[in-house]
Amino acid sequence: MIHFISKRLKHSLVLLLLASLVCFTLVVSAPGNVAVLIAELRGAVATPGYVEQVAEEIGLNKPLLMRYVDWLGDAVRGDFGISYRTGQDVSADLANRMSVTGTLIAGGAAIATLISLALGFLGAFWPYKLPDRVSRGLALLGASTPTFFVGALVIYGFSVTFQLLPSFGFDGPQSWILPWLTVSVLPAAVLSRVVRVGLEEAMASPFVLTAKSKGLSRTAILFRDALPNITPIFINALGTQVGLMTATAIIVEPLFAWQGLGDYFLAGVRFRDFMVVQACLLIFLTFFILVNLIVDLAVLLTDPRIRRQWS
Amino acid sequence: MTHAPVLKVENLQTRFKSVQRGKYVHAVDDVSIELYPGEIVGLVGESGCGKSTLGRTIVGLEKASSGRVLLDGVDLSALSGAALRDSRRALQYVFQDPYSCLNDRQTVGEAIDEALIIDGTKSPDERNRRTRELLDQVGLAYAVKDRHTRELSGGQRQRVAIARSLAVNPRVLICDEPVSALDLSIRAQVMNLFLRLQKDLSVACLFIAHDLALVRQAASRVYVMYLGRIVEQGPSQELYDHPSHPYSQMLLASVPEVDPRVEKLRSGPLLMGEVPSPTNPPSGCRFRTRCPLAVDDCARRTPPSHGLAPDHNAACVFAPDLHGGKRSALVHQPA
Amino acid sequence: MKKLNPILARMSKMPKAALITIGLFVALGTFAPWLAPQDPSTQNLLEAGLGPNAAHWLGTDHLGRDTFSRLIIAANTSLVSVGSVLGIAMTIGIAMGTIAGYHRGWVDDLLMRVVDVGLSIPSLIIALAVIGIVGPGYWTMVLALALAWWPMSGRISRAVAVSIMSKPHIEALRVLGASPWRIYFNHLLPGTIGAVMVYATADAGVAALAVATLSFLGLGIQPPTPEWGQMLVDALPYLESDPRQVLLPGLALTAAVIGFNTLGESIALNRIPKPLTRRMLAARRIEVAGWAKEGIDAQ
Amino acid sequence: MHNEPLLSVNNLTVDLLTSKSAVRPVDGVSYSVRQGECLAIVGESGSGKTVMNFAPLGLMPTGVTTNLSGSVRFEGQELIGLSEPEIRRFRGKSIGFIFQDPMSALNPVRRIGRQIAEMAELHLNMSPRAAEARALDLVKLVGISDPSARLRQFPHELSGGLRQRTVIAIALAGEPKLLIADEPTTALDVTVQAQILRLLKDLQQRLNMAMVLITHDMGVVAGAADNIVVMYAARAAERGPVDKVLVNPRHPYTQGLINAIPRREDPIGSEFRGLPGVPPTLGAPINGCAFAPRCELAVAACTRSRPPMAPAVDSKVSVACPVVNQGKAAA
Repeated sequence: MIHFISKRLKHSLVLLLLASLVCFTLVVSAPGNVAVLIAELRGAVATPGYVEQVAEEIGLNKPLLMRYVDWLGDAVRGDFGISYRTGQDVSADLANRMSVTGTLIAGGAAIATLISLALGFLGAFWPYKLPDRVSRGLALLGASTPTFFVGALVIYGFSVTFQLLPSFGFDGPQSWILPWLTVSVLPAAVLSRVVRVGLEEAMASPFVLTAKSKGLSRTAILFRDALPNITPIFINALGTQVGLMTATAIIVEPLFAWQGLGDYFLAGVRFRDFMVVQACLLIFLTFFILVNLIVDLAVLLTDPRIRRQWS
Repeated sequence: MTHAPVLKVENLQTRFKSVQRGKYVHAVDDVSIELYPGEIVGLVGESGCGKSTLGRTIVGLEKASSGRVLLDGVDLSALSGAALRDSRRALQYVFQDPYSCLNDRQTVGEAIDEALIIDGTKSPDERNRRTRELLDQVGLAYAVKDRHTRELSGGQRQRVAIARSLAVNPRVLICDEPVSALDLSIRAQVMNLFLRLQKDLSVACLFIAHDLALVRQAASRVYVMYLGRIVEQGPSQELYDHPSHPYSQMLLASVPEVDPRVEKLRSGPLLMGEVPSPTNPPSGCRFRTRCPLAVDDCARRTPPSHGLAPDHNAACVFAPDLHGGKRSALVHQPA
Repeated sequence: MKKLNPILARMSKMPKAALITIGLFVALGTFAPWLAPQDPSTQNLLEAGLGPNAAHWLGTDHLGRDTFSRLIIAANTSLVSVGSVLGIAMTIGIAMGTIAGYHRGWVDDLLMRVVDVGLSIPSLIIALAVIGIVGPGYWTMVLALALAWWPMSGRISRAVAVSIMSKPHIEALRVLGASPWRIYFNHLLPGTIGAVMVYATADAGVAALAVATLSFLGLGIQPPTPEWGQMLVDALPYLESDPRQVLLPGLALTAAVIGFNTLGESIALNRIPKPLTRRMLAARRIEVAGWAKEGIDAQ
Repeated sequence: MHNEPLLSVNNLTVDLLTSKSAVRPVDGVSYSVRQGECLAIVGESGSGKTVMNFAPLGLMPTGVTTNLSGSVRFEGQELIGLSEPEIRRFRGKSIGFIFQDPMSALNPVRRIGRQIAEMAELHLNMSPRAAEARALDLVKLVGISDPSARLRQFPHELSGGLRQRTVIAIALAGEPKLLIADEPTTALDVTVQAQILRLLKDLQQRLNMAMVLITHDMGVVAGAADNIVVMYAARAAERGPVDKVLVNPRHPYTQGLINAIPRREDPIGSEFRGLPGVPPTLGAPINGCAFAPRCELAVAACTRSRPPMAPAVDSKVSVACPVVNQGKAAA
């Protein structure tokens, strides 16, 4: 067990290093001279002399390896440099925005988990009957509707037509509800399929015949035998969906005028603000690696078969 | 036997990476066997004893970690690439499951044709003639060639698989439980096919099976394998009449009798426990953990192989006593 | 043609509704230039924001362009970009997957490590990162999405390839001394392509969503080319006054994606035996009733 | 009451309806088992032997609809026509089951102890603590070494033989009167097979249970069973006491099957004896005798009508073969 954790931690560290390398290379390999870009953004006339000065200032003239080490060192200390566009400290922006995106993902994940478990069990309880059809229909609809359309619909429904909830801003739980709802639709739909198909598959396994031969009722078999079998699968899928929600945040945050990481990243991409893109990407990648680590540990706790491999 | 063996396996060893990290499964450990032209040789043992892995390693489906396989005196481990494929073609394998060893999408004719093409038969007329001949050899009508393999019964499929193996003119067939997936009432038909092929084509067969009675009737010699090693070998009649390794004795004694009058009299001690994990095999004699005769010395060193009768060897310190009947694994020993 | 049979056989099992939707989407997308009644980019500010009428069946947008024509042309845009993305991604994925599945060992380990990392990062983020560095554009979008997409088909191809390679019929070929060439091109590749195509078709819905999302963010298909996501974002400022212009492209996109997702769902559920439908049960009972009579007669 | 069999099956016919096909794997079969008695049901794959025992008790895989006719009485109570909750009361409590493949019969993510103890909680109304104690007793009863440690383990940590012992412990936990064992030794090695068979026989006698032993292996029948039913293509071919049927088989199929087993007297390298042809695949019921196409004794009448099961010379043995039965009339 300890062996596994230490090995898994090492694995994560290697991945982190790899991720940082990718982020760094992406920006270095970008076409066009960054120094020219910055010089133009600062409004000054980009004379060759001034460009040279900028290049010197941001360390463009140093060898690549040095630049990487410098950048990584700064990043570890929480210094992500200065935005090319606004000239502001990237790190200061990140700190505020992380909590916004965190709120979005945490709320969305919780809602998605609840809805998906409810829908999935409904379907598995009455397979191919009415509740199952309804749950499958909802899941299909949820997985097929583009998130930006869901956002538009909830704004039109809850804010424009009935004026129940605010359609933008990040102040208080009331303003959180619509973004949460929007961000949770896709993962809820996907996860409910995971629960439904997983339970159905578990219920078709040979050991369910043994459970039936014991005289257990279908309900008892569903909860005692099938449920523990899908727990690791569900945790895995939930991890993937939580990771995916960072992407959804990119769509949802601008829609509801939330100043989160997704919004920041999108702006960075739009204006080719490399420092911002790089910083956000590194944070996203770190987040995925972290989520994967937690998922692996949780699966280890719930699946004795995997536990054995590491004993 | 004066003539040279067609297949000679020397000190073969096969190891796999274990599911448990950093450990190895010692599936086949220092095994040497010989096959002479036109003989059927049995290889018996419990499942998990490595007999299938041995067969698969011989034909190259698993990689040997050490040891040599010599076919007609040619060392296959020294060859590689196309030369290896061409030489090893004389060594064919018959699979246990007749359902998955043929490609579902091919017809019988296409399956056999492909083997002939691989073997280098260029002319289509010649391939047609050979297909007819091969189907006839395994007792199938020529018309079967246009059927899809999935439409055939298990017995028919196994015949097709055998015909395909024969297409490349093998000298040796390694048969891995070739009838255990077939219905009881048709096993004899396929077994008789093997007997006929051995007589007509003088192909040598290594017959891997857990059904001891089947092996006794088909094979002239038998190897008994336990946990990756050959523990006893000898001519069938001699070995079945005078099993001289405690494992062979107990294995033979555990086969139930069909006749209730005989079965009710049978009451030796059973071979207790199960084959230990090949990831951590016992030291010294690997059978000692289940052996009623085991003494301290068995844990210390691998028992030497004792010659007991012409061509009959057993790797047990008590083999001469067991062979002579002075001792038996089948009576309770005083502790 | 013979190689298509297993694909067709699998497709015959999927729900009719999905087939019809996908068929409609593909037909509409292919023949869009001939089907659209009007030029999708002709602006007429005098007719802006109209409701449905005889000239404009589904009304006009805020620039007075015919919504119906724009919706149809958007199907073409979507089909072409999704097709390109999946085509490129699948070619890379199948090549990588089959090579990994054929070779195993360190080649496999390395490729699958790359695929795992690729899969754990949402495709939208990969695509945005590429667009952020290279700058927006049609081909940037297609290539960026293909880059984000290939690990998916790579993993499926690899799984299929490994299962094919471990089948005794491939082992039998190896024992027969078939060249690696023959095993790879005659047995492994056709089997893998067949299986992966079905998954890829089911995945087309998600790819369509990705194209629309990038266009919605203004980083995919650029105006004036009509695209559903971009039409929706165009109309979003007028949500209160003219919600129809937001709803229509959203519904069109959702409908197309539902078609593909239904296919995906039927693939996932096909592995599990289903209870008989009432109609099927009745048919079987009639069949069995015939036997019972035979039995009585015989006795 | 003493003469009433524990389980009596009369003219049982089972149709299985799936989305792909309709088949009749059991066609008019009758047999009975008394308390403390062991009946072996022998047949090749596809002869309907498993369906015959599992379908009336509602133990069929999902996606299959069963049509039952005839009668299955357990302790005088008719099982056919009962609803699922009513049949469920028999499972585990009155009738225990053992399955062919112990690898897949146990839930991989639940501890052995829980899987046994939940039976005691369900059927003997025990508290979880008492049920754990009972599980420990059962694990000892089936001869598992180091029992208290085993209870905390998961199925994949045990060998095949230990898993089958666990399945047996589960089957015994509800104190059943009848044990139905479906090929309990097929997935196991010959040495482990001998251990499990001896254990089953011993438990059956000690606990005075009735047992139905479903198998394709004539070898396991002789030592364990009192009576035998030989199945061929959904029908019973021969039925009677083991020491009569195995020693002196009457039906040509039984004869062929027993004759096909290699004997120690057979010279090495000699032809194997067997039956010609192949067994029919399951489907619609066959007119006349299903074995006729492979039978040396077949006459025209065999294919005309279905041969009834009739007592042979020795009235304890019944055979469904008109030729054999006519021979009796002539004798």
